[in-house]
Amino acid sequence: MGLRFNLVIGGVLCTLIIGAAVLAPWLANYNPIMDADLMNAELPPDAQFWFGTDAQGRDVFTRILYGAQVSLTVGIGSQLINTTIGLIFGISAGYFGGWWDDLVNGLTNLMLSIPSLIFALAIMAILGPGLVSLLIALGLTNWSWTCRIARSSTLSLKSQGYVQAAKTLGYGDGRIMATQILPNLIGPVLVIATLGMGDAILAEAALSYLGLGIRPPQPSWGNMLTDARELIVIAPWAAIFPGIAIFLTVLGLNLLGDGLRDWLDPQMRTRRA
Amino acid sequence: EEPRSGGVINFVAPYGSSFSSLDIHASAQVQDEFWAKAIHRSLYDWDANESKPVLELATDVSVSDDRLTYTYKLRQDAYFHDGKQMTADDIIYTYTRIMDPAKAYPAAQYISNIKGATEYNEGKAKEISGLKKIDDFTLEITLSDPIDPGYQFMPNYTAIYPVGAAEKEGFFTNPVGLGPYKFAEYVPGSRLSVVKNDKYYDTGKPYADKVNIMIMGDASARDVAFRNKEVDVSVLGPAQYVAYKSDPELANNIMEVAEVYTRHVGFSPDFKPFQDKRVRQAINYAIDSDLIIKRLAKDKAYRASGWLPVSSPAYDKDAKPYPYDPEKAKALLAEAGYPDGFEFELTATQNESWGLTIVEAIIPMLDKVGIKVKAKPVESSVLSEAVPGGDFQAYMWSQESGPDSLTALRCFHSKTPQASCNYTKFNNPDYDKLIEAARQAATDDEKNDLLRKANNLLQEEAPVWFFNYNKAVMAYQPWLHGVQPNSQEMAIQSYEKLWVDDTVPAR
Amino acid sequence: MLRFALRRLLQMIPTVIAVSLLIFVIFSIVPGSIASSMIADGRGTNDPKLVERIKQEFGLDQPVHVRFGNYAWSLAQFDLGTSFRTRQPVSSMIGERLWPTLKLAFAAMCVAIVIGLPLGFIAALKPGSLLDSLTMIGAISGLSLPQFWLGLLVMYLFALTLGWLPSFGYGDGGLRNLILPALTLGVAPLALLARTTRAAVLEVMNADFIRTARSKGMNSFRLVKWHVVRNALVLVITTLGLQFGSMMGQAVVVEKLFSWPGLGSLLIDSVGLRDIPVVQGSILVLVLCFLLVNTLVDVLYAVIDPRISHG
Amino acid sequence: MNGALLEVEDLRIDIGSGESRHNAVENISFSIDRGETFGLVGESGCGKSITALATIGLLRRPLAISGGSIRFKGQDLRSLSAREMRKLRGNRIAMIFQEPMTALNPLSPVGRQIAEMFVLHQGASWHEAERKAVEALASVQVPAPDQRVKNYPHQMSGGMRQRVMIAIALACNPDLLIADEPTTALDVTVQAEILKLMQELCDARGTAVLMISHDLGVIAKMCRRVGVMYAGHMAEERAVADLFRTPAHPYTRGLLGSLPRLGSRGAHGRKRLQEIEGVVPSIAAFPAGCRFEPRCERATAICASTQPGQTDLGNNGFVRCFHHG
Amino acid sequence: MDSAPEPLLRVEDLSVHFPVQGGVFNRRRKMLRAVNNVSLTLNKGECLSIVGESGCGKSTLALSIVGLQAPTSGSIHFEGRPITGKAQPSRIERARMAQIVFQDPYASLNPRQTVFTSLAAPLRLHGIGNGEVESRVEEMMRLVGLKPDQAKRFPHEFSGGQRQRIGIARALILNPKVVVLDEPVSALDVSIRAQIINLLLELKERLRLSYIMISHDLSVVEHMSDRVAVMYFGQIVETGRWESIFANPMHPYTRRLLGAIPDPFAELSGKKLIDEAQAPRPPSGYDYHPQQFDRQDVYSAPQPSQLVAIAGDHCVRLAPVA
Ligand SMILES: Nc1ncnc2c1ncn2[C@@H]1O[C@H](COP(=O)(O)OP(=O)(O)OP(=O)(O)O)[C@@H](O)[C@H]1O
Ligand SMILES: Nc1ncnc2c1ncn2[C@@H]1O[C@H](COP(=O)(O)OP(=O)(O)OP(=O)(O)O)[C@@H](O)[C@H]1O
Ligand SMILES: [Mg+2]
Ligand SMILES: [Mg+2]
Repeated sequence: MGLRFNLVIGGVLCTLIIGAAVLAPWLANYNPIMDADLMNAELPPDAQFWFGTDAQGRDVFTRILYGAQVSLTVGIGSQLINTTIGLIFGISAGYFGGWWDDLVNGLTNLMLSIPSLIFALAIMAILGPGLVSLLIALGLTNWSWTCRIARSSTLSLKSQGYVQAAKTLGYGDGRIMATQILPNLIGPVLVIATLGMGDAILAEAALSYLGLGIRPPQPSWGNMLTDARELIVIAPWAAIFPGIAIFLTVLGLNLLGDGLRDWLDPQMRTRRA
Repeated sequence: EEPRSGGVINFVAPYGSSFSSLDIHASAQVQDEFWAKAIHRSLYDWDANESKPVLELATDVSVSDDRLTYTYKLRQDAYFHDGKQMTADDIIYTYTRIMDPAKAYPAAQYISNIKGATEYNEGKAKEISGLKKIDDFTLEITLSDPIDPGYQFMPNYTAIYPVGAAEKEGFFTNPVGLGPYKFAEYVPGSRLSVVKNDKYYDTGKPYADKVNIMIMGDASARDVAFRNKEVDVSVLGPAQYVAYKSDPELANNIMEVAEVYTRHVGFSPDFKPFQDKRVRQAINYAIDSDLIIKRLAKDKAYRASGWLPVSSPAYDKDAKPYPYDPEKAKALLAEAGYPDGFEFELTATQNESWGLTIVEAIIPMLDKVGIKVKAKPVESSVLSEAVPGGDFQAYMWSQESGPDSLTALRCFHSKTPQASCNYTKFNNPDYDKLIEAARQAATDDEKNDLLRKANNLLQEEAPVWFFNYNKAVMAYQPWLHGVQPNSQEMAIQSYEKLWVDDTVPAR
Repeated sequence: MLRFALRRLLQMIPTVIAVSLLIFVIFSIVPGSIASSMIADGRGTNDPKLVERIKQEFGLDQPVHVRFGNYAWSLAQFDLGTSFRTRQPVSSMIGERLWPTLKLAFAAMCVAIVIGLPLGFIAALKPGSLLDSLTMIGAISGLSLPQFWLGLLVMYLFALTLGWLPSFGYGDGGLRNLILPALTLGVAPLALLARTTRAAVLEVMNADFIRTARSKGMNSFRLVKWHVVRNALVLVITTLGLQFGSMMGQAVVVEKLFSWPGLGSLLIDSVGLRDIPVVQGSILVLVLCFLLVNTLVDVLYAVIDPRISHG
Repeated sequence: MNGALLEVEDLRIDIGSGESRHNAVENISFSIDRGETFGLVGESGCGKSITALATIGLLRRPLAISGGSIRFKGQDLRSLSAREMRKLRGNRIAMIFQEPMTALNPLSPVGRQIAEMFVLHQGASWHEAERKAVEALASVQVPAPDQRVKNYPHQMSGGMRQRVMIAIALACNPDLLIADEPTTALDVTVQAEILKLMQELCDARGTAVLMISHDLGVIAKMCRRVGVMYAGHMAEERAVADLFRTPAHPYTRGLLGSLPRLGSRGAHGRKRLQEIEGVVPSIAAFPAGCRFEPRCERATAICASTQPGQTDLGNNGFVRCFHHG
Repeated sequence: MDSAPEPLLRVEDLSVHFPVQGGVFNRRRKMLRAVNNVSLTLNKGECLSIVGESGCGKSTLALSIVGLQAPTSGSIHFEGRPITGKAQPSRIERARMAQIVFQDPYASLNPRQTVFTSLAAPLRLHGIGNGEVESRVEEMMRLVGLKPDQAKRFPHEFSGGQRQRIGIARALILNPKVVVLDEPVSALDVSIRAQIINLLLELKERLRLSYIMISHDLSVVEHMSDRVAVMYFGQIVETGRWESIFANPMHPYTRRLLGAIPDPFAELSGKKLIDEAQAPRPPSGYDYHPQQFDRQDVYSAPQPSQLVAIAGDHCVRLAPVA
């Protein structure tokens, strides 16, 4: 499969989703929360309600658009946290080595050995359902991959001529990490973050299924899917469209991530979280 | 149709994905009643058709004048699965064990009304003074309060064990009871199987040779399994209720029962706006409960017109629920000094019948009268800690409101602490008087009359938004017969009355 | 090799200690309690006295550090404590649930390996072919499905519509009931494995020593058999081990969906009911499984790759 | 049998396809007689390796032969089927690669990797092949060969590994050995040993060698004739002695002038080295005419527009330049 | 000959040992002795070459000199001032003493920075004002034979030779006194090498630089050096002026090295640099040391030996005969 294919399809899907999320207020005909008319509940898709309505009589299309905001917030937000933690730990561990490296290594192994969904579940149990808790829970669980990649890349970058040269030229350690190492990590880290966004969106759905997702009535694809799961016999559209939305978004992110990876570094193909 | 003996019933336990242990005294989960009901028996049993407790392990009871001492004539044809005959010792042993001072068995709440039980439990006494064996088959129980012991000694959680059984090795992996079925096999997390007890005292019963109790928490999975004819019953949620009703094949075999739970939103008395009765009433007016019941609950509920449910003996058939009247609500709010409304936080769980699904529907409705609602989703075990702890502005819950009406209404007695069940700290002297009177009432009619009045007073005061009483719906396969309308908990069936005809698929 | 395995086993110890500490801390601040879970469905009334007694019985009235001391002390004796809910030893409860989970996980892994590995191989040997493209599109799609959604779909398809397989439950522990959950759980690792294998084979095919092998006049079959398989496996095997971990997590969802009596559903139930000792024990055992599998993978790695064992 | 062992004529190799198709190597002609060692020098990227790979039939996408012929013992290799080619490869034409680190399978004992040759080409059983592998290892002067066969590549030094490579290549007594920079990755002292070993073995077996290197010293030491490549063209092809004495192509001359000569500083004092200005053109931007034209001091208008043809210099040598001499 | 002028750089008894990886449970840490008791001096304006086989510790020594590798023991003095151990100057200070040019021109430039940034940032770091920075970068670009306007480009737009020029420019931009050249031309194309060698020699004259050059190409070494040190397994086995080393190599390793060079012109004229039959005998009471090494031996301490002066400052490592 050509590299173009991945990048193009992934890019198009992601752009569409981001567009949907950003333009939700303009694209949607209804309010995702307040426009609930129980008289209109469970209507099949038609000209008025493109994707039908859910059990509350809310427009599924509208909710999917607004759900995109939540899913993307979850995806991007949690990856921002992950990436920041991973980069800080990974770069410093690789750069300084010694006991700090051992410690970070231990921590990464620790995080890797607890299945991330279970860890997120535990954090959600403490914080209670909600967007912020979700961001924290997912943001704290998956940084180990970024950390590992950052660490190993730093280890190899550290011995590169230009990093060594920076040292001899009098750069401080912080400056070296920030100006010489970090910019060269952006590529792989971006790939991991892109793939991680997809994972986070899936994790949101799984946590919603386990009862620990986003606070309703705020629409998220995960809780829409969970709510509509039992409607599948009488109002399948309420479950099918959010399912497709998740699938396409995660697919888009995965394709984009793959495309980016192939584009940035063919050597990285075998490494994958 | 004549019940047929033989065959295998595949029953479901739909309330979670595992049983606690095979020690029913230690449990507080309905899920465990599914197997306990098959294996065990308690002193009383619930008569689903009459909706009242009836004697099960005794043939006769006499009551003292002060209504504190009950003398039971125990039945002499009851044998434990291991062959031992049941005697008064077994009951004394069981009740004493439940009050074990070293353990905190949830079942203790049913036994603690026996005189001396609390003292024993606190280690102040060597035995429970209120339990007296007259002879092997005569047992005298003295209560500390004049309440109906039927409700106390009926729950499956108070199942009778043979003397010394719990101390024996292996009892909890191979429990022995008095029930119609004997324990056969338990696959933790998946299934518990029981086989016919040939020596069951109700001769001719049970009918089926074997019952498999499948643990199936997930409604959609259950739905598939039922349609796939892998299980014989399924408890339906609202959506499935609609689907099953409209499916000609499935519609004929649906059992509906008014259960004894009242779904409501409780208002905190510590939250300023809720201190005003008019605000509480306004909320009752502002929500189109009928619409929600019709569209969201899919008619799988009865509109609440007070606290006591439809199946309650004290239910007032003439009572009218709050009508949907947003204008009136607005007026009341304005009167109470909130013309622009206010905002409150509503703590609720994921539950589709009394949780966020409903909250989502009332958010836009209350919004129309200016009240902003912020949902605060919590896990159910967090809700049940927050509510008794008073840690809420409003909460949504389903609370048991029967089968004993008095017990249910006593929750709103001012002496009942919030931590117990007066979650809204309801305090109304008139109400208290009615309850006291009902307690002392000589006849059931008199009692019910008083309770009805109390119930109506409660409705007027509106400490909660009266939403609905649930309607339990169970679908069963056409070959399954003898399903009983158990208003206490629909899904808990007396297995001995169930039988399958010969159209049952081979298992 | 034995020494190597032993050393890797010993290296698990600090992780296990850290994990147990972490989960103790997390679950000592989690809201809700076993007592509150008892009335969670609105049945019965809250009995404050009972709550007190329960706290006393389980030592929950003690300060945190004392509880931690007790917890650590019993852990050191390999005692996972007693369940709040069942009063059974946690270890025996977990013992009952471990086998189904392992069975499910290994079955899912088998699905992944038996299908994913050859698929990845074939795709890599004909890069750019239709099969390759289809495999990779399928693989990425497989990674993009919400698991419980997929589970529902297969349930509807294979159980309801086609009636081939039971839709739920453990049955008699046989294969029939295992297939659907294993399939659901196996799809993601399958997809990942197909991708990893493809990438690994491609990488190996581009290695210098493959050129050497070609220069010897070898045909493709021998080339693959003698030089590609082992080298690709080395790259794949790590993924396999790590995948096992995330599968253990996903098992929670799948077990719940299929009413599978495994550790995952025990964990979820216990979290919901705040049966903390069981929660802690289950997580610890899941982590232990993960660590053991990865140790095994490391040892396997060393068996395949002489550079590790000699180094 | 008369005629050369290997005759390459007008070989042309393209890289990529469609839009992004470029010519990598063009007009390459040379021939190697039996037992002769022919050298190919040139800078990095000038196309030495792909020429060698084309000869043994191992070019892979995106590279492909797009013209010319390669005749081995009179047989056009391009017309052979894949199967026939495999029979030749390893057996009659063998190859040694530059990087002894990566050219051996890290997961397989070296003995087995040698033994494969006997299994592949002589139908030997594995047992027999392993025994022969010990002999082969002994023949490349690896001490304790019966122990060493069990070693994995990472347990050997670079020199040892390159000996293993030689043992593999010479296992079936090929007629032609292609050695692509066999010693570039090695220390000078080890390089000397390996070169000596190769020379001895090939002489003894009458194996012809195509020796590729960018080190003129190595070429001078090993070869009788040499081709100088520049940017995918054969600039000059001469007997080694002629080349060093009277380099004809401006590039060759520049190259020789730019090398510091050992001993010359002692004799003549330090002299500024001669420089060739500019850089090697990239493959996508080869000049239309002579490829050395942009850097050539003698370049004239014709050089920029026309590719120079071969000018015979006698003694089987030729040069591609309008202004040679 | 009384008080010899203080050399620009003095390396004294320098050793660098690397712990070989051992895990948490593997306490037994072996030490790889990369550099063993090396002593060197570099005088002003001089080019000192270090030759030796791969892995003998040349780069490690070089890194120690520019402060990228902390020595295990021993000391380095710059203009008489210790720059290792407690008295170590700050990185900023040290930057103006010694700089390094790396072998691989591809890895030695940050691919994400323009050449201008690479050259200007160190200047700014050292407190040089904006206006001056630009002129300095421009001047430096010219100095190494590049066009100043090329500074706007990124490294990947340059050829290997040009990158090496940029690497040299970066090393020189702070006006260091010593430049360490770690195999400066070995990764370059043959036709480019001469350009860089000429450039280095030119710069040395013009800026009065002192070089420590590491190389394994003896013809380059001969062409460029004033003095030569031959390293073997972490130790210096022979050192002296270039004429003396190339004319009278003493140590067996030096001789082997010289004997192994394939020099095209020597090759064709049949002249041999070294007559291996005529190995000079060591002075009485000594034997050559070390004669043979096993790879394992980098982990254990070498036998006692010392550098013995043969003629002038031509020294050879010899071991006293027991
Ligand atoms: N697989 C490939 N894909 C793309 N380009 C290639 C490939 N192999 C070689 N080339 C290009 O073909 C040209 C000739 O490469 P070749 O390897 O023959 O050079 P070389 O003379 O052997 O150089 P070196 O001395 O570095 O080995 C180079 O420009 C190179 O970039
Ligand atoms: N950071 C390090 N950690 C461990 N060992 C090291 C480290 N740096 C170098 N070594 C080892 O020290 C020895 C000397 O290395 P060094 O790089 O100095 O050799 P060199 O003479 O420069 O070799 P080359 O000519 O190959 O560049 C080698 O065996 C090397 O493996
Ligand atoms: Mg090459
Ligand atoms: Mg080096």
